[in-house]
Amino acid sequence: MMFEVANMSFALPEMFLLTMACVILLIVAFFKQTGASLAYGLSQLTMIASAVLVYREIGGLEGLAYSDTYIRDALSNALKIAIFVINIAVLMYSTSYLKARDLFKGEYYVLAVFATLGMSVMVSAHHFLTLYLGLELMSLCLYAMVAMHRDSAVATEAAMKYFILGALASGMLLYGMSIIYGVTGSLSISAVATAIQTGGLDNTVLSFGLVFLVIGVGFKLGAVPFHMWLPDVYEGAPTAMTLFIATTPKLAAFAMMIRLLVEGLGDIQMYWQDMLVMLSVLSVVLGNIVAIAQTNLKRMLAYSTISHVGFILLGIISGTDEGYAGSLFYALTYTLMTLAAFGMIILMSRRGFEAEEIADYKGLSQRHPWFALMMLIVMFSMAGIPPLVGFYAKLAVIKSIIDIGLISVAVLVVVMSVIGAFYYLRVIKVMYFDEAEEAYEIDAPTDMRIMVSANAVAVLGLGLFPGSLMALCASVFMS
Amino acid sequence: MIALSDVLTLGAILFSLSVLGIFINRKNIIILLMCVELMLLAVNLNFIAFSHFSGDIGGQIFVFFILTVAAAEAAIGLAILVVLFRNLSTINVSELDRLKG
Amino acid sequence: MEQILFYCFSAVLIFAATMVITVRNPVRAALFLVLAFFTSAGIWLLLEAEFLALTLVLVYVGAVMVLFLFVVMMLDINLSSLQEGFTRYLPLGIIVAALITIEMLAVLDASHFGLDIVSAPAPQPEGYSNTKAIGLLLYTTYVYPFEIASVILTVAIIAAITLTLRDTKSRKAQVVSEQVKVRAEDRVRVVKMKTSKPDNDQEAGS
Amino acid sequence: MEVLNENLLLTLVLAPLFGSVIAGLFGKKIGEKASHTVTILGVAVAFILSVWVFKQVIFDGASYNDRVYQWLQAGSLSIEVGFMVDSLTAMMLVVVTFVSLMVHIYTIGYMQGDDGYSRFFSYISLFTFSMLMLVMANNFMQLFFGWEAVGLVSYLLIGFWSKKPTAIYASLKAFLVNRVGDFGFLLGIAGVLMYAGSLDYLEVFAQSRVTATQSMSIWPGSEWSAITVICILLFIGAMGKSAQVPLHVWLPDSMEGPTPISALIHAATMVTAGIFMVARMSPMFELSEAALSFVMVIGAITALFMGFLGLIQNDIKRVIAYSTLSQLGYMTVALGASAYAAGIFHLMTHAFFKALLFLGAGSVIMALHHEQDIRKMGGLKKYMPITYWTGLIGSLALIGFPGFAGFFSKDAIIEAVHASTIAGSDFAYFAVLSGVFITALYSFRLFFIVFHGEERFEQHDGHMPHESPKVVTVPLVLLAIPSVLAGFLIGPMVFGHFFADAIYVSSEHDVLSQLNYHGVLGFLMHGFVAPPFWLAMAGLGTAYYFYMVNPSIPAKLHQSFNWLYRVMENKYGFDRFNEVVFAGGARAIGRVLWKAGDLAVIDGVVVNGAAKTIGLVSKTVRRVQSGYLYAYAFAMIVGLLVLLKYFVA
Amino acid sequence: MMFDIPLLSLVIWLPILGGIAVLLNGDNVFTRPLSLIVSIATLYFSFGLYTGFDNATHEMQFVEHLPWIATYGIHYSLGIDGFSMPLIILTTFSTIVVVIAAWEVIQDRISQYMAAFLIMSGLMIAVFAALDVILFYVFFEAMLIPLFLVIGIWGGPNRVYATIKFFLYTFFGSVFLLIALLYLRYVSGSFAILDFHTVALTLQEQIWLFLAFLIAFAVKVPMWPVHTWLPDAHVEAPTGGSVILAAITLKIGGYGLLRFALPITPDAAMTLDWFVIALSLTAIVYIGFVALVQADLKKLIAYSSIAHMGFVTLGLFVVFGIFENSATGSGAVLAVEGAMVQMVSHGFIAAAMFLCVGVLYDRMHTREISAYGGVINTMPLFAGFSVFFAMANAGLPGTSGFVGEFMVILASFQANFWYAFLAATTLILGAAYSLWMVKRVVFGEVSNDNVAALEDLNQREFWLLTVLALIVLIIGLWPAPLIDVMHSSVEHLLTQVSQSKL
Repeated sequence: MMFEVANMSFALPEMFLLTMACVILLIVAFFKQTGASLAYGLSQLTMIASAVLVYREIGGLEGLAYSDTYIRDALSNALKIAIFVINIAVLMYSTSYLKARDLFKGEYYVLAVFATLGMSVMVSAHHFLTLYLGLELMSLCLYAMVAMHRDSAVATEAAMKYFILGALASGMLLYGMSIIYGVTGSLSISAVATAIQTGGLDNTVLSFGLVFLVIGVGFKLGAVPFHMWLPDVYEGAPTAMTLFIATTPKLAAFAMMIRLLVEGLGDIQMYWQDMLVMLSVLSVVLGNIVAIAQTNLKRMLAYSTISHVGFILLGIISGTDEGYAGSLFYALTYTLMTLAAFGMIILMSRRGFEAEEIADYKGLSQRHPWFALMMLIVMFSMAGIPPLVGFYAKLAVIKSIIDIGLISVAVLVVVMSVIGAFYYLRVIKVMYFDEAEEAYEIDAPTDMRIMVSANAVAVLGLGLFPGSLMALCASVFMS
Repeated sequence: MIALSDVLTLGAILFSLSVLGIFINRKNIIILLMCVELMLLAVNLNFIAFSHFSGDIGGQIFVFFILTVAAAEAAIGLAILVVLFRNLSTINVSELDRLKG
Repeated sequence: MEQILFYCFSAVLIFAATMVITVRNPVRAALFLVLAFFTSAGIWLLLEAEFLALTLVLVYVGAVMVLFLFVVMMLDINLSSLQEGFTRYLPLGIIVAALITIEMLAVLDASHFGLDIVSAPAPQPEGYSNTKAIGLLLYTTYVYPFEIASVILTVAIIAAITLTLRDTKSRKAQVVSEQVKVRAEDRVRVVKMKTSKPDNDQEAGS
Repeated sequence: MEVLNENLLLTLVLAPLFGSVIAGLFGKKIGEKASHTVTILGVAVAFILSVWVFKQVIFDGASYNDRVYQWLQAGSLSIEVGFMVDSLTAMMLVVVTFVSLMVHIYTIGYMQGDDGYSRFFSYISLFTFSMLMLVMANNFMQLFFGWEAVGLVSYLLIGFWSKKPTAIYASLKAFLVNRVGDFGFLLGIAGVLMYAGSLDYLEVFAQSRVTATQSMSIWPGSEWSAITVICILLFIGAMGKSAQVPLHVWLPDSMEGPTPISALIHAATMVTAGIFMVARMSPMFELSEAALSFVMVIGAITALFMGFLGLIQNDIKRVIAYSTLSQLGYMTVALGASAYAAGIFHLMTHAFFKALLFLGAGSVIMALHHEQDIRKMGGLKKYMPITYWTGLIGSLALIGFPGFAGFFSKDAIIEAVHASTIAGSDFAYFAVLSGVFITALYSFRLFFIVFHGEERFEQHDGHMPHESPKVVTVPLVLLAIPSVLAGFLIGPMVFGHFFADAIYVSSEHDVLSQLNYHGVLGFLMHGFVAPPFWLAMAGLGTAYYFYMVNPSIPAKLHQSFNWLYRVMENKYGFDRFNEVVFAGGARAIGRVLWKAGDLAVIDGVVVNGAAKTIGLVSKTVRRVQSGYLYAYAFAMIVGLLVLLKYFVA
Repeated sequence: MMFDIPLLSLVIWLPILGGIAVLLNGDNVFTRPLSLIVSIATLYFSFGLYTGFDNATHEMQFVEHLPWIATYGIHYSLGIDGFSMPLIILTTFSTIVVVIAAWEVIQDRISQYMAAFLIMSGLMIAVFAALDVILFYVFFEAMLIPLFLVIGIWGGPNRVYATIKFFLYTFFGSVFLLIALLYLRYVSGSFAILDFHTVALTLQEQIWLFLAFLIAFAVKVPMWPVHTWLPDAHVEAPTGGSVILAAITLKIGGYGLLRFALPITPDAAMTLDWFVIALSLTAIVYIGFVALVQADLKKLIAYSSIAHMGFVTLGLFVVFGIFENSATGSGAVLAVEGAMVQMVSHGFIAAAMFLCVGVLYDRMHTREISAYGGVINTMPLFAGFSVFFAMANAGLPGTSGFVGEFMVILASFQANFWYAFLAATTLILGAAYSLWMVKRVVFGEVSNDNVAALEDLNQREFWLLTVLALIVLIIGLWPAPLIDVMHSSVEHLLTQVSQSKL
């Protein structure tokens, strides 16, 4: 248990992120006027560089480090790259939003980079402690980001709710960890897995602890009934923050789920399987049904997120590598689609006009046919209509649960996705079939326009050629 | 001799009390924050008990970190509370209902 | 002896916790929470976690609870409106809490964790220092988490400041460097005015 | 046996089609004259070839049965378009093309100045083509094609004056009633295919003895002879096309069409398609006595009761239409009595004299500027001599005055029915006998009212009615000739072996061979002493007395038998019944199914109901998201509780 | 049969890429000619499928096989047999019809309109040609998007309801298909349709799978009682949308039953044939009555489409009854081929009928039957076509409408007298609603000033309808060429169907 210098470089991306976070912090502190712009540029640089750092290590040394608290494997590499790359777009979108609203402050980027660091830690965590710390690091940044629009009553309300419920969920997660620790006598995930594999443990207590872990994971993902924070936060937070919360933290939470349930407690899959079935079915049902009644696009997307989370869980339920791969694919594509959707909202919004009501999109196809088309692609993709990428995600997870014989669950969720199609269609209906009520121009910067377009086109492109991404997801789990 | 089950029972009761506190407290957010602290206390109790009975110090380390994080959490929580109060001039839980549905 | 102490502490702890969630005045709640922490620290001592017991008192009672009290007092909270009854939901809350407790206790009871199953550990050898053991681990095995914890604290500072610090313009602090750099022309502006020519405007207008 | 030239047969069939297509598609461009020339040419070619075919078949014993092309093949089943020409076909060819030719020529005069002149020629040529396809078919598919095609043209022609509401109503009615018949017919064909495994006539006939031994279960517990079912189904088709009760309702209304088509389609040719078909299927019908009885009874009812209605009609064409119905009934009775040859013979004679009568009526109508009410006619004899005389010939032929064509055919039928022993033959005999009296009565009622008596017509601009032009009168004369003479063919056609190759009669049903036939003269002589003659004379006399001598009698009768008149004026209520029960019923059912089934239940309850329910659930469930933190916490706690409760092992 | 160029891919992607090109080109003078050229080129190449087709084999032809999603063993796998080839040509042909029909009528966002149809045409062809189930499903669903937009953007006043109903209805049906396909993949370990044909299944599995197929394809066909989206969709759709909907989209339902339900789950199909037959007969009779009372031209034709498609499903499912009753089995061939012919024929006739309605609608902007009357007086040419197509719709011999109905009725008699009896009621009902409509719209005195002001068909409309009329006539008079291409496939299907998988 000595300090291992040889493995220093394992956490290179995290170290880099931390360093850059500090640098940005200093810059923000010292350059009052240009700090924000510099911070933006630097954080983009950080994301790119971190992604490159991770990318360069692919195929390199893999395994545990720092006394088993850290892991580098295909999953962590894939998710980190995804997180960094998606954050590039997130930052670009949110910058355009912030600039228009006097929120363009360096602190946002500091927090963003710190949150990214938290995610990165979570993704690489192979120990309850690092997992918890990563989670808290990320969460604390997110709480602060939501509250950052200090003059907005809804934003602070959302932050408050998010914080209290998040703390509650953290408490439950910790309680679960303590129980598992008590049973297995270990805090390291690999040691826990070994202990369970060895057997002789009290299954009642194990499953008891498991319940709390599942709640913790379910909360972070936003699975019913631990989803209550999600719509309020999505709606209340400034769109840029919503965008941030809605995308990469889900990937981190996904990693947490894999680490805890699959890698740690994979041997008692039969226990968590049933729990997740319940959560997943409830999520899909409730998410889709309640979304129908929404008029606020952000809130609708929040409920749609809940239903997507249900699908992500489905793949995990199967307990097969293929299912995990499907889930990963789903999580990645969900992130991509959500990014595009919120990107569109930001693109449409301007100072004094948040473009978050569905009705704000009336007649978009006549005014801005290209962006209407992009939004159409995203909506259809979310509804799971081929040939868009959302379909393959659903395909992958449904296939995995059919392969384990949960056909009734499969039927239920696909029927719910039909219901879900309705509210996506309503957005399209508003854009294409309704007449515009007021003339408005899009005053988003060019880079934003290009990025949103590229984003939506990627949704289509991945729909036409999903093979490589699927292969990638599969290789993460099947290597 | 203290039995492990006794400590765990105490932890469970504390946990339930904090949960109850969050549910029944409809007026004051500060008390909600305190309930969260209580819950962490229950968790800590568990960790220390397990650590003690298994002779593994890892649990205590964990508690140490939880204490750290809890402090940070409290700071941010209270900061948010302050911001909220500036906006709404209230910290009444039942008035936090702009976002719903 | 240990047992009696444990039960005493437990009783006080439960009482304090109950009071925390039931009293209407947040200041009193905070004080009961302090009591809860103290009793917990006692229990931790019984469980041979001396370092943490002290940390709990120092960090929590000394810092966190003070922060709580500070905020409570800083905010001009209309206490009367917050002190309305919660009896309506109390029964439901108690039922739920009781159910959870029952569920939890069914698992955490003596049949799973009794002394006959998990016997108390042998006493620590002479010269054993809990603090030293923790310290040793903290800087070796758990150095990575330790670093992250430090980051979390940093973030907490940044976040708290970002959120609560009002914009700098409202501060009355002097900026010495600016005062030094000031030049005359910054302070006094000589405005050249033409003698009154009211016709100009009219001409321009006409 | 000599085989007919396929190309000639093709020419025969396609010549009218060619004319029709030219006149139809290019009628506007090439003008009226060219239109009628080309169509008449086409039909004339067909007629000449028909005569040639007739000669070849009858005198040289030639025949033809081969495919022209394969329509489709499915598995082992090959459905082909092909021709079968035997004596029956040959005779039909001549009749059809001859009458058609006459009508074509007549039309030049009748339709002069009409907007749809070329179109009309196109239609009647198309009809000729269709009818030729029908009679020349060698398989059921083609038969059905012709069957429906003539129905189509009939529809088009009845509704020819498409602005006239009654005309378009009648055309729709005609088509739909025919479709009811076709419904049965198609099922019959389906049955044929099922039991014979083929649609080719000869193969089917060869199989029919086997079919006769098979039975089918229409509803559980009842076994029906397959051949009976098939024959009755086929006959339902015939009932539609040949206007047998109760599917006769379209025929009187079809008189809304121009008169030439009433002559061609609704008297001479199309309506006899059913008769032809049953005769053609004689090898099958012979095997089912039940079917024959059915045919006979239906025919008898039609013959008698439709005759009655002819008595009270005041529209010149409707009188003849009801007469047609009645005569079709006679033919059907003949079929039922297995006297196919007699039926076909009557078909032929009827074609001539009924076409003659219709064209004569058309001539009168033209003279009176499209006045059809006989109460506004009278005394036309002196203005329209040719029409008068040809009309007289037609009427005498119709009532079966000895020596005229109708006499031979009708007497043969009556005798045959008399000799028949199958169930229903007694009733049929009574019906056909009484029918003779009725026929004579209404025919001469019409004749006297129109041509004799006082002149009740309105004068247009002081012009008196005048005889029609040559193109009208020449066909009348040409048709009058066979109306008189065709009867003398009775020997070979009914009692000889003329149809031996086409019609099969089993020995136990062979009523015609039981009759004592000793040559035409003998038959003629016998006719004068047989009851039909006296009944006909009685009818004629009554008509003379009622409408020439003492015209007040009908009015008195009208008053005393008012209820009977009313029943008859309502045509026994068939129309009203159909209107209310079938047309109204179908619409009512449709409305109920649509409003209650589609709109209320499927759309309202299930589809929109599901949507509404989901919306409602959505609205309800979103209330759970109340915005209150404690509610959110509560949800989490409940989730915890549930998980603990159900999933902790 | 090897070709240098992958003909199927060409026929699929040419219109899709062409559609994108049209879209990018935007609304200008080139839009229409470009669309027309693309559609004609597609038709031209699709004829290559006919000329190069080998009637003698039931094997898939023009096969293309490339890996697509390797992880799951999903392939870009194409091929056609006697069932798909006619439908592909029907599709390519209909596309031209739609493009021409929209020539002057659509002025608003013409490039989007054309692009939608071109893309849709490619997708539909792909549906018929796909041999991999996921590929099939992707195209099967993707097709909904352009159609959804077409109805929603260029549709009538109630288009939103109609289009969302249409979309959700069909989407609802197809998700069950997805489940079934994934289950089959689980059982067979492959995504190839042809592998599904040979996979062994228990009766219970088959029944569930069959029901899933049935829901998916019954909605598309549409069968009673899941038909109510069709009248609404048709009523609101622009003419082109109606044409495609009637001509092709519905056929996909029938094709799906042929390709999936029958060969994959023959025993279930046999067990449940009574059910499908009952629904088909209900469609024929019930819908016949409903069509009778429609006051809206398009609704009437839409309902008549449902009734006609009832013959398709009837024809496909009477085969079991025929096997039971007759040894020869030629009746079964008759039934299946009849169903196929009915599909193709209905494609042309319904397209023509909707074009006719479109002609009227373009001039008067109403589809109410009561707004018309005496159209023949001002539009004699149009009246002629109307009567002709109405007759074809009523199944008059000599038109293509007759062939399919005739074959199916003849065949169904061999299964059960009452099947044929009820099916044959279409003779009466079909004629009643078709001709009654014609009577009210076309015949009679000119009913109002609007009708008096009508202008007869222009050149474009005239030639469009003429070509359709000729096709209807040719198929009616000589269906053999159409049927010959499917013999081998039909016989193969029947062997598959008659062999139990248990």
